[in-house]
Amino acid sequence: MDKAPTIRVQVEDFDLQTEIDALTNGQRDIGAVVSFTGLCRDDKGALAALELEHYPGMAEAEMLRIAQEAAERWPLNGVTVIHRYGKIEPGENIVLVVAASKHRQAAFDGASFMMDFLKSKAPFWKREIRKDGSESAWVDARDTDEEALKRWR
Amino acid sequence: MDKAPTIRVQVEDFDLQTEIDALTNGQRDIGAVVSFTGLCRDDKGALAALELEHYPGMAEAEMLRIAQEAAERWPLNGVTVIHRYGKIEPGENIVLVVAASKHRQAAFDGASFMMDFLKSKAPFWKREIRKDGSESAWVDARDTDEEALKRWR
Amino acid sequence: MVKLIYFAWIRERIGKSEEDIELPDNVKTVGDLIAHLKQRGDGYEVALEVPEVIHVAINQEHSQHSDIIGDAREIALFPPMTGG
Amino acid sequence: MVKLIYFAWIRERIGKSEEDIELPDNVKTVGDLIAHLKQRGDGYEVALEVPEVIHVAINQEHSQHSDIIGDAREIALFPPMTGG
Repeated sequence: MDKAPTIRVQVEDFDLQTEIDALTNGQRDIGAVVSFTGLCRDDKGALAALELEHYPGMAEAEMLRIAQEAAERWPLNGVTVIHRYGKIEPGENIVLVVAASKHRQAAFDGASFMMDFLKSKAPFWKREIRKDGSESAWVDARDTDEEALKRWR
Repeated sequence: MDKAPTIRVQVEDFDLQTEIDALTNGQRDIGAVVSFTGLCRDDKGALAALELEHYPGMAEAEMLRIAQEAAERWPLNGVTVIHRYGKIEPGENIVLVVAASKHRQAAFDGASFMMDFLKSKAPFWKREIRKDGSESAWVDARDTDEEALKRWR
Repeated sequence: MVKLIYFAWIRERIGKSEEDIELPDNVKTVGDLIAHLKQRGDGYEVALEVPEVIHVAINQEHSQHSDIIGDAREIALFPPMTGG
Repeated sequence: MVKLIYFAWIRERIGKSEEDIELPDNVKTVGDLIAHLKQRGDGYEVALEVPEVIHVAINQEHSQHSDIIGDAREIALFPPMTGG
Protein backbone atom coordinates (compact mmCIF):
# COMPACT_ATOMS: atom_id res chain seq x y z
CA MET A 1 0.00 0.00 0.00
CA ASP A 2 1.57 3.27 -1.17
CA LYS A 3 -0.18 5.39 1.42
CA ALA A 4 -0.19 4.93 5.20
CA PRO A 5 -3.64 4.05 6.59
CA THR A 6 -5.65 6.92 8.03
CA ILE A 7 -6.81 5.90 11.53
CA ARG A 8 -8.81 8.19 13.79
CA VAL A 9 -10.79 7.86 17.02
CA GLN A 10 -12.83 10.99 17.57
CA VAL A 11 -15.93 12.60 19.07
CA GLU A 12 -16.71 14.64 15.95
CA ASP A 13 -18.74 13.45 12.99
CA PHE A 14 -17.03 12.78 9.65
CA ASP A 15 -17.83 13.70 6.05
CA LEU A 16 -17.57 10.77 3.70
CA GLN A 17 -16.74 12.68 0.51
CA THR A 18 -14.01 14.61 2.33
CA GLU A 19 -12.47 11.38 3.60
CA ILE A 20 -12.61 9.72 0.19
CA ASP A 21 -11.11 12.79 -1.51
CA ALA A 22 -8.25 12.74 1.01
CA LEU A 23 -7.71 9.05 0.30
CA THR A 24 -7.78 9.18 -3.50
CA ASN A 25 -6.32 12.64 -4.06
CA GLY A 26 -3.43 12.62 -6.47
CA GLN A 27 -3.65 8.93 -7.26
CA ARG A 28 -4.67 8.14 -10.83
CA ASP A 29 -4.59 4.36 -10.47
CA ILE A 30 -7.58 3.96 -8.13
CA GLY A 31 -10.61 2.55 -9.90
CA ALA A 32 -12.79 1.48 -6.98
CA VAL A 33 -13.59 2.89 -3.56
CA VAL A 34 -15.85 1.03 -1.15
CA SER A 35 -17.05 2.69 2.02
CA PHE A 36 -18.95 1.30 4.97
CA THR A 37 -20.74 3.67 7.32
CA GLY A 38 -22.19 2.29 10.54
CA LEU A 39 -25.02 4.34 12.01
CA CYS A 40 -26.79 4.42 15.36
CA ARG A 41 -30.01 2.46 14.85
CA ASP A 42 -33.20 2.59 16.89
CA ASP A 43 -35.61 -0.18 15.90
CA LYS A 44 -38.12 0.18 18.70
CA GLY A 45 -38.22 3.94 19.09
CA ALA A 46 -37.02 3.64 22.71
CA LEU A 47 -33.40 4.72 22.30
CA ALA A 48 -32.30 8.24 23.22
CA ALA A 49 -28.64 7.67 22.37
CA LEU A 50 -25.71 5.28 22.50
CA GLU A 51 -22.78 6.10 24.75
CA LEU A 52 -19.54 4.69 23.34
CA GLU A 53 -16.59 3.93 25.58
CA HIS A 54 -13.19 2.97 24.18
CA TYR A 55 -9.67 2.04 25.21
CA PRO A 56 -7.52 5.01 24.15
CA GLY A 57 -4.25 3.90 22.61
CA MET A 58 -5.26 0.32 22.04
CA ALA A 59 -8.27 1.37 19.93
CA GLU A 60 -6.03 3.17 17.43
CA ALA A 61 -3.40 0.40 17.58
CA GLU A 62 -5.96 -2.32 16.88
CA MET A 63 -7.59 -0.35 14.05
CA LEU A 64 -4.15 0.07 12.49
CA ARG A 65 -3.40 -3.66 12.83
CA ILE A 66 -6.71 -4.49 11.12
CA ALA A 67 -6.02 -1.99 8.32
CA GLN A 68 -2.52 -3.39 7.76
CA GLU A 69 -3.83 -6.95 7.71
CA ALA A 70 -6.37 -5.95 5.03
CA ALA A 71 -3.62 -4.31 2.98
CA GLU A 72 -1.57 -7.51 3.17
CA ARG A 73 -4.45 -9.67 1.97
CA TRP A 74 -5.70 -7.49 -0.91
CA PRO A 75 -4.03 -5.08 -3.33
CA LEU A 76 -5.30 -1.86 -1.75
CA ASN A 77 -4.13 1.64 -2.65
CA GLY A 78 -5.27 3.08 0.65
CA VAL A 79 -7.61 2.63 3.62
CA THR A 80 -9.30 4.89 6.14
CA VAL A 81 -10.81 3.80 9.46
CA ILE A 82 -12.61 6.29 11.71
CA HIS A 83 -14.49 5.38 14.89
CA ARG A 84 -16.43 7.88 16.99
CA TYR A 85 -16.94 7.71 20.75
CA GLY A 86 -19.09 9.59 23.27
CA LYS A 87 -22.83 10.12 22.94
CA ILE A 88 -24.31 9.27 19.53
CA GLU A 89 -28.00 9.65 18.68
CA PRO A 90 -30.10 7.52 16.31
CA GLY A 91 -29.36 8.32 12.69
CA GLU A 92 -25.85 9.58 13.49
CA ASN A 93 -22.62 8.04 12.19
CA ILE A 94 -20.60 5.71 14.42
CA VAL A 95 -17.92 4.21 12.22
CA LEU A 96 -16.42 4.63 8.77
CA VAL A 97 -14.27 2.23 6.80
CA VAL A 98 -12.99 3.04 3.31
CA ALA A 99 -10.93 0.82 1.02
CA ALA A 100 -9.51 1.98 -2.32
CA SER A 101 -8.17 -0.34 -4.99
CA LYS A 102 -7.64 -0.74 -8.70
CA HIS A 103 -10.56 -3.15 -9.04
CA ARG A 104 -13.84 -3.49 -7.24
CA GLN A 105 -13.56 -6.94 -5.67
CA ALA A 106 -10.48 -6.09 -3.61
CA ALA A 107 -12.14 -2.89 -2.38
CA PHE A 108 -15.33 -4.75 -1.38
CA ASP A 109 -13.43 -7.57 0.33
CA GLY A 110 -11.03 -5.22 2.10
CA ALA A 111 -13.82 -3.05 3.50
CA SER A 112 -15.92 -6.04 4.55
CA PHE A 113 -12.93 -7.70 6.23
CA MET A 114 -12.07 -4.57 8.19
CA MET A 115 -15.65 -4.16 9.41
CA ASP A 116 -15.88 -7.77 10.58
CA PHE A 117 -12.68 -7.41 12.57
CA LEU A 118 -13.53 -3.97 13.95
CA LYS A 119 -16.79 -5.37 15.33
CA SER A 120 -15.09 -8.12 17.30
CA LYS A 121 -11.57 -6.85 17.91
CA ALA A 122 -11.59 -3.06 18.28
CA PRO A 123 -11.92 -2.10 21.97
CA PHE A 124 -15.19 -0.15 21.93
CA TRP A 125 -18.27 -0.76 24.07
CA LYS A 126 -21.78 0.58 23.54
CA ARG A 127 -24.28 1.45 26.23
CA GLU A 128 -27.92 2.27 25.47
CA ILE A 129 -29.43 5.37 27.00
CA ARG A 130 -33.21 5.01 26.93
CA LYS A 131 -35.79 7.71 26.32
CA ASP A 132 -37.87 6.74 29.37
CA GLY A 133 -34.95 7.29 31.74
CA SER A 134 -34.76 3.62 32.77
CA GLU A 135 -31.33 2.27 33.66
CA SER A 136 -29.02 2.17 30.72
CA ALA A 137 -27.78 -1.22 29.54
CA TRP A 138 -24.56 -2.36 27.92
CA VAL A 139 -25.13 -3.73 24.43
CA ASP A 140 -24.46 -7.48 24.20
CA ALA A 141 -21.98 -8.78 21.67
CA ARG A 142 -23.68 -10.73 18.91
CA ASP A 143 -22.61 -14.32 18.25
CA THR A 144 -22.98 -13.62 14.54
CA ASP A 145 -20.12 -11.13 14.80
CA GLU A 146 -17.77 -13.86 16.05
CA GLU A 147 -19.11 -16.15 13.32
CA ALA A 148 -18.39 -13.51 10.69
CA LEU A 149 -14.66 -13.74 11.39
CA LYS A 150 -14.50 -17.39 10.38
CA ARG A 151 -14.96 -16.73 6.68
CA TRP A 152 -11.66 -14.84 6.56
CA ARG A 153 -9.53 -17.71 7.84
CA MET B 1 -37.98 -1.42 0.54
CA ASP B 2 -39.75 1.57 2.12
CA LYS B 3 -38.18 4.10 -0.17
CA ALA B 4 -38.15 4.14 -3.98
CA PRO B 5 -34.65 3.69 -5.46
CA THR B 6 -32.86 6.86 -6.52
CA ILE B 7 -31.66 6.39 -10.11
CA ARG B 8 -29.83 9.09 -12.04
CA VAL B 9 -27.85 9.33 -15.28
CA GLN B 10 -26.05 12.65 -15.41
CA VAL B 11 -23.08 14.65 -16.68
CA GLU B 12 -22.44 16.34 -13.32
CA ASP B 13 -20.31 14.92 -10.53
CA PHE B 14 -21.95 13.70 -7.32
CA ASP B 15 -21.18 14.20 -3.62
CA LEU B 16 -21.21 10.99 -1.66
CA GLN B 17 -22.17 12.39 1.73
CA THR B 18 -25.05 14.34 0.17
CA GLU B 19 -26.36 11.21 -1.52
CA ILE B 20 -26.08 9.13 1.66
CA ASP B 21 -27.79 11.83 3.72
CA ALA B 22 -30.66 11.91 1.21
CA LEU B 23 -30.93 8.13 1.43
CA THR B 24 -30.86 7.77 5.21
CA ASN B 25 -32.55 11.02 6.20
CA GLY B 26 -35.47 10.48 8.57
CA GLN B 27 -34.95 6.73 8.88
CA ARG B 28 -33.85 5.56 12.33
CA ASP B 29 -33.66 1.87 11.48
CA ILE B 30 -30.66 1.99 9.13
CA GLY B 31 -27.52 0.60 10.73
CA ALA B 32 -25.29 0.07 7.71
CA VAL B 33 -24.60 1.97 4.49
CA VAL B 34 -22.22 0.59 1.87
CA SER B 35 -21.16 2.73 -1.06
CA PHE B 36 -19.18 1.88 -4.14
CA THR B 37 -17.57 4.65 -6.16
CA GLY B 38 -16.04 3.81 -9.51
CA LEU B 39 -13.37 6.23 -10.72
CA CYS B 40 -11.64 6.86 -14.02
CA ARG B 41 -8.29 5.11 -13.76
CA ASP B 42 -5.12 5.72 -15.74
CA ASP B 43 -2.52 3.04 -15.11
CA LYS B 44 -0.06 3.95 -17.84
CA GLY B 45 -0.26 7.72 -17.74
CA ALA B 46 -1.43 7.80 -21.37
CA LEU B 47 -5.12 8.55 -20.84
CA ALA B 48 -6.47 12.07 -21.30
CA ALA B 49 -10.09 11.13 -20.54
CA LEU B 50 -12.83 8.58 -21.01
CA GLU B 51 -15.83 9.48 -23.13
CA LEU B 52 -18.94 7.65 -21.93
CA GLU B 53 -21.84 6.99 -24.26
CA HIS B 54 -25.16 5.62 -23.00
CA TYR B 55 -28.61 4.56 -24.16
CA PRO B 56 -30.97 7.19 -22.74
CA GLY B 57 -34.13 5.68 -21.35
CA MET B 58 -32.86 2.13 -21.24
CA ALA B 59 -29.93 3.11 -19.00
CA GLU B 60 -32.28 4.41 -16.31
CA ALA B 61 -34.70 1.49 -16.83
CA GLU B 62 -31.94 -1.10 -16.48
CA MET B 63 -30.44 0.60 -13.42
CA LEU B 64 -33.89 0.56 -11.82
CA ARG B 65 -34.37 -3.13 -12.64
CA ILE B 66 -31.01 -3.95 -11.04
CA ALA B 67 -31.87 -1.88 -7.94
CA GLN B 68 -35.23 -3.60 -7.59
CA GLU B 69 -33.68 -7.02 -7.99
CA ALA B 70 -31.21 -6.21 -5.19
CA ALA B 71 -34.06 -5.05 -2.95
CA GLU B 72 -35.87 -8.34 -3.56
CA ARG B 73 -32.83 -10.41 -2.66
CA TRP B 74 -31.73 -8.53 0.48
CA PRO B 75 -33.57 -6.59 3.19
CA LEU B 76 -32.53 -3.11 2.04
CA ASN B 77 -33.95 0.15 3.37
CA GLY B 78 -32.94 2.10 0.31
CA VAL B 79 -30.58 2.19 -2.68
CA THR B 80 -29.06 4.88 -4.88
CA VAL B 81 -27.50 4.34 -8.31
CA ILE B 82 -25.90 7.22 -10.21
CA HIS B 83 -23.97 6.88 -13.47
CA ARG B 84 -22.23 9.75 -15.22
CA TYR B 85 -21.73 10.12 -18.97
CA GLY B 86 -19.76 12.45 -21.23
CA LYS B 87 -16.06 13.21 -20.81
CA ILE B 88 -14.50 12.03 -17.53
CA GLU B 89 -10.84 12.57 -16.62
CA PRO B 90 -8.56 10.30 -14.56
CA GLY B 91 -9.34 10.56 -10.85
CA GLU B 92 -12.94 11.68 -11.50
CA ASN B 93 -16.04 9.75 -10.42
CA ILE B 94 -17.90 7.59 -12.95
CA VAL B 95 -20.46 5.62 -10.98
CA LEU B 96 -21.96 5.49 -7.50
CA VAL B 97 -23.93 2.69 -5.87
CA VAL B 98 -25.24 2.95 -2.31
CA ALA B 99 -27.14 0.31 -0.33
CA ALA B 100 -28.62 0.92 3.13
CA SER B 101 -29.78 -1.82 5.47
CA LYS B 102 -30.25 -2.71 9.09
CA HIS B 103 -27.17 -4.95 9.13
CA ARG B 104 -23.88 -4.81 7.31
CA GLN B 105 -23.92 -8.04 5.31
CA ALA B 106 -27.08 -7.14 3.36
CA ALA B 107 -25.65 -3.71 2.58
CA PHE B 108 -22.34 -5.18 1.36
CA ASP B 109 -24.03 -7.89 -0.72
CA GLY B 110 -26.62 -5.52 -2.19
CA ALA B 111 -23.99 -2.99 -3.28
CA SER B 112 -21.67 -5.66 -4.68
CA PHE B 113 -24.54 -7.31 -6.59
CA MET B 114 -25.64 -4.01 -8.13
CA MET B 115 -22.10 -3.20 -9.28
CA ASP B 116 -21.61 -6.60 -10.90
CA PHE B 117 -24.85 -6.22 -12.84
CA LEU B 118 -24.25 -2.57 -13.76
CA LYS B 119 -20.91 -3.56 -15.29
CA SER B 120 -22.42 -6.13 -17.63
CA LYS B 121 -26.04 -5.04 -18.07
CA ALA B 122 -26.29 -1.25 -17.94
CA PRO B 123 -26.04 0.20 -21.48
CA PHE B 124 -22.92 2.37 -21.17
CA TRP B 125 -19.82 2.27 -23.37
CA LYS B 126 -16.42 3.77 -22.65
CA ARG B 127 -14.01 5.19 -25.20
CA GLU B 128 -10.43 6.14 -24.33
CA ILE B 129 -9.15 9.53 -25.42
CA ARG B 130 -5.37 9.44 -25.39
CA LYS B 131 -2.98 12.20 -24.43
CA ASP B 132 -0.85 11.78 -27.57
CA GLY B 133 -3.83 12.43 -29.84
CA SER B 134 -3.75 8.93 -31.36
CA GLU B 135 -7.05 7.44 -32.44
CA SER B 136 -9.35 6.81 -29.53
CA ALA B 137 -10.34 3.21 -28.81
CA TRP B 138 -13.47 1.62 -27.36
CA VAL B 139 -12.78 -0.14 -24.09
CA ASP B 140 -13.16 -3.93 -24.34
CA ALA B 141 -15.54 -5.72 -22.01
CA ARG B 142 -13.67 -7.86 -19.50
CA ASP B 143 -14.47 -11.57 -19.32
CA THR B 144 -14.12 -11.34 -15.54
CA ASP B 145 -17.16 -9.06 -15.47
CA GLU B 146 -19.31 -11.77 -17.07
CA GLU B 147 -17.78 -14.28 -14.67
CA ALA B 148 -18.68 -12.08 -11.71
CA LEU B 149 -22.39 -12.48 -12.46
CA LYS B 150 -22.27 -16.23 -11.92
CA ARG B 151 -21.86 -16.02 -8.16
CA TRP B 152 -25.30 -14.40 -7.82
CA ARG B 153 -27.21 -17.25 -9.50
CA MET C 1 -42.01 0.21 -39.08
CA VAL C 2 -39.52 -0.34 -36.30
CA LYS C 3 -36.95 2.11 -34.98
CA LEU C 4 -33.41 0.74 -34.89
CA ILE C 5 -30.81 2.37 -32.65
CA TYR C 6 -27.07 1.72 -32.73
CA PHE C 7 -24.43 2.42 -30.10
CA ALA C 8 -20.65 2.64 -29.73
CA TRP C 9 -18.61 0.94 -32.46
CA ILE C 10 -21.72 -0.56 -34.05
CA ARG C 11 -23.05 2.98 -34.57
CA GLU C 12 -19.67 4.09 -35.96
CA ARG C 13 -19.36 1.19 -38.40
CA ILE C 14 -22.93 1.45 -39.65
CA GLY C 15 -22.45 5.20 -39.90
CA LYS C 16 -25.70 6.29 -38.35
CA SER C 17 -27.16 6.34 -34.85
CA GLU C 18 -30.71 5.36 -35.77
CA GLU C 19 -33.10 4.61 -38.61
CA ASP C 20 -36.66 3.42 -39.21
CA ILE C 21 -37.02 0.29 -41.30
CA GLU C 22 -39.77 -2.01 -42.48
CA LEU C 23 -39.09 -5.60 -41.45
CA PRO C 24 -39.63 -8.30 -44.11
CA ASP C 25 -42.07 -11.04 -43.13
CA ASN C 26 -39.31 -13.61 -42.80
CA VAL C 27 -37.58 -11.65 -40.02
CA LYS C 28 -39.11 -13.20 -36.91
CA THR C 29 -36.32 -13.30 -34.34
CA VAL C 30 -33.49 -11.06 -33.20
CA GLY C 31 -31.11 -13.44 -34.99
CA ASP C 32 -33.11 -13.03 -38.21
CA LEU C 33 -32.87 -9.25 -37.85
CA ILE C 34 -29.08 -9.33 -37.51
CA ALA C 35 -28.79 -11.58 -40.60
CA HIS C 36 -31.12 -9.25 -42.50
CA LEU C 37 -29.19 -6.11 -41.57
CA LYS C 38 -25.88 -7.67 -42.66
CA GLN C 39 -27.20 -7.61 -46.23
CA ARG C 40 -27.82 -3.87 -46.18
CA GLY C 41 -24.25 -2.85 -47.06
CA ASP C 42 -20.59 -2.88 -46.13
CA GLY C 43 -20.96 -0.87 -42.92
CA TYR C 44 -23.57 -3.29 -41.60
CA GLU C 45 -21.49 -6.26 -42.68
CA VAL C 46 -18.46 -5.04 -40.75
CA ALA C 47 -20.50 -3.89 -37.73
CA LEU C 48 -22.32 -7.20 -37.37
CA GLU C 49 -19.50 -9.48 -38.50
CA VAL C 50 -19.47 -11.48 -35.25
CA PRO C 51 -23.13 -11.92 -34.23
CA GLU C 52 -22.14 -13.50 -30.90
CA VAL C 53 -20.94 -10.16 -29.52
CA ILE C 54 -23.98 -8.19 -30.67
CA HIS C 55 -26.31 -7.34 -27.80
CA VAL C 56 -29.90 -6.46 -28.62
CA ALA C 57 -32.56 -4.70 -26.58
CA ILE C 58 -36.23 -4.79 -27.59
CA ASN C 59 -38.20 -1.86 -26.22
CA GLN C 60 -35.28 -1.09 -23.88
CA GLU C 61 -35.03 -4.59 -22.41
CA HIS C 62 -32.20 -7.05 -22.98
CA SER C 63 -33.14 -9.82 -25.42
CA GLN C 64 -31.72 -13.11 -26.64
CA HIS C 65 -30.96 -13.76 -30.32
CA SER C 66 -33.69 -16.41 -30.27
CA ASP C 67 -36.35 -13.96 -29.00
CA ILE C 68 -39.32 -13.13 -31.23
CA ILE C 69 -39.40 -9.48 -32.29
CA GLY C 70 -43.22 -9.29 -32.42
CA ASP C 71 -44.55 -5.76 -32.59
CA ALA C 72 -41.44 -4.08 -31.13
CA ARG C 73 -41.36 -0.31 -31.53
CA GLU C 74 -37.66 0.14 -30.75
CA ILE C 75 -34.77 -2.26 -31.20
CA ALA C 76 -31.25 -1.32 -30.16
CA LEU C 77 -28.03 -3.05 -31.22
CA PHE C 78 -24.85 -2.54 -29.24
CA PRO C 79 -21.54 -4.17 -28.28
CA PRO C 80 -20.84 -5.65 -24.82
CA MET C 81 -21.36 -2.96 -22.21
CA THR C 82 -18.43 -1.33 -20.43
CA GLY C 83 -20.05 0.96 -17.89
CA GLY C 84 -19.61 1.00 -14.13
CA MET D 1 4.05 -3.31 39.52
CA VAL D 2 1.61 -3.63 36.68
CA LYS D 3 -1.14 -1.22 35.69
CA LEU D 4 -4.58 -2.82 35.40
CA ILE D 5 -7.30 -1.08 33.37
CA TYR D 6 -10.98 -2.02 33.33
CA PHE D 7 -13.67 -1.18 30.80
CA ALA D 8 -17.47 -1.17 30.43
CA TRP D 9 -19.36 -3.37 32.92
CA ILE D 10 -16.15 -4.85 34.31
CA ARG D 11 -15.10 -1.31 35.27
CA GLU D 12 -18.52 -0.64 36.79
CA ARG D 13 -18.62 -3.84 38.81
CA ILE D 14 -15.07 -3.49 40.12
CA GLY D 15 -15.83 0.14 40.87
CA LYS D 16 -12.65 1.67 39.47
CA SER D 17 -11.21 2.28 36.04
CA GLU D 18 -7.59 1.43 36.82
CA GLU D 19 -5.15 0.50 39.55
CA ASP D 20 -1.51 -0.49 40.02
CA ILE D 21 -0.92 -3.85 41.67
CA GLU D 22 1.99 -6.08 42.57
CA LEU D 23 1.57 -9.55 41.05
CA PRO D 24 2.32 -12.53 43.34
CA ASP D 25 4.94 -14.93 42.03
CA ASN D 26 2.36 -17.65 41.35
CA VAL D 27 0.51 -15.45 38.83
CA LYS D 28 2.12 -16.45 35.56
CA THR D 29 -0.66 -16.41 32.98
CA VAL D 30 -3.66 -14.25 32.13
CA GLY D 31 -5.86 -17.01 33.59
CA ASP D 32 -3.87 -16.88 36.87
CA LEU D 33 -4.39 -13.12 36.99
CA ILE D 34 -8.16 -13.43 36.62
CA ALA D 35 -8.30 -16.07 39.37
CA HIS D 36 -6.12 -13.87 41.60
CA LEU D 37 -8.29 -10.78 41.06
CA LYS D 38 -11.48 -12.69 41.90
CA GLN D 39 -10.16 -13.02 45.47
CA ARG D 40 -9.80 -9.27 45.94
CA GLY D 41 -13.44 -8.62 46.92
CA ASP D 42 -17.11 -8.79 45.96
CA GLY D 43 -16.88 -6.35 43.05
CA TYR D 44 -14.08 -8.38 41.43
CA GLU D 45 -15.93 -11.63 42.13
CA VAL D 46 -19.06 -10.38 40.32
CA ALA D 47 -17.14 -8.71 37.51
CA LEU D 48 -15.06 -11.78 36.72
CA GLU D 49 -17.69 -14.42 37.54
CA VAL D 50 -17.59 -15.96 34.04
CA PRO D 51 -13.92 -15.99 33.01
CA GLU D 52 -14.82 -17.19 29.49
CA VAL D 53 -16.25 -13.78 28.54
CA ILE D 54 -13.36 -11.76 29.96
CA HIS D 55 -11.09 -10.39 27.25
CA VAL D 56 -7.58 -9.36 28.20
CA ALA D 57 -5.05 -7.15 26.43
CA ILE D 58 -1.39 -7.11 27.44
CA ASN D 59 0.38 -3.89 26.48
CA GLN D 60 -2.61 -3.04 24.24
CA GLU D 61 -2.60 -6.31 22.33
CA HIS D 62 -5.26 -9.03 22.55
CA SER D 63 -4.11 -12.01 24.62
CA GLN D 64 -5.28 -15.54 25.38
CA HIS D 65 -5.98 -16.72 28.94
CA SER D 66 -3.10 -19.14 28.54
CA ASP D 67 -0.62 -16.38 27.62
CA ILE D 68 2.30 -15.64 29.95
CA ILE D 69 2.13 -12.15 31.47
CA GLY D 70 5.91 -11.71 31.67
CA ASP D 71 6.99 -8.14 32.28
CA ALA D 72 3.79 -6.50 31.06
CA ARG D 73 3.43 -2.83 31.95
CA GLU D 74 -0.30 -2.55 31.24
CA ILE D 75 -3.01 -5.21 31.35
CA ALA D 76 -6.60 -4.38 30.42
CA LEU D 77 -9.69 -6.48 31.23
CA PHE D 78 -12.91 -5.93 29.31
CA PRO D 79 -16.09 -7.65 28.12
CA PRO D 80 -16.69 -8.70 24.48
CA MET D 81 -16.37 -5.66 22.25
CA THR D 82 -19.42 -4.04 20.69
CA GLY D 83 -17.97 -1.31 18.50
CA GLY D 84 -18.39 -0.82 14.79
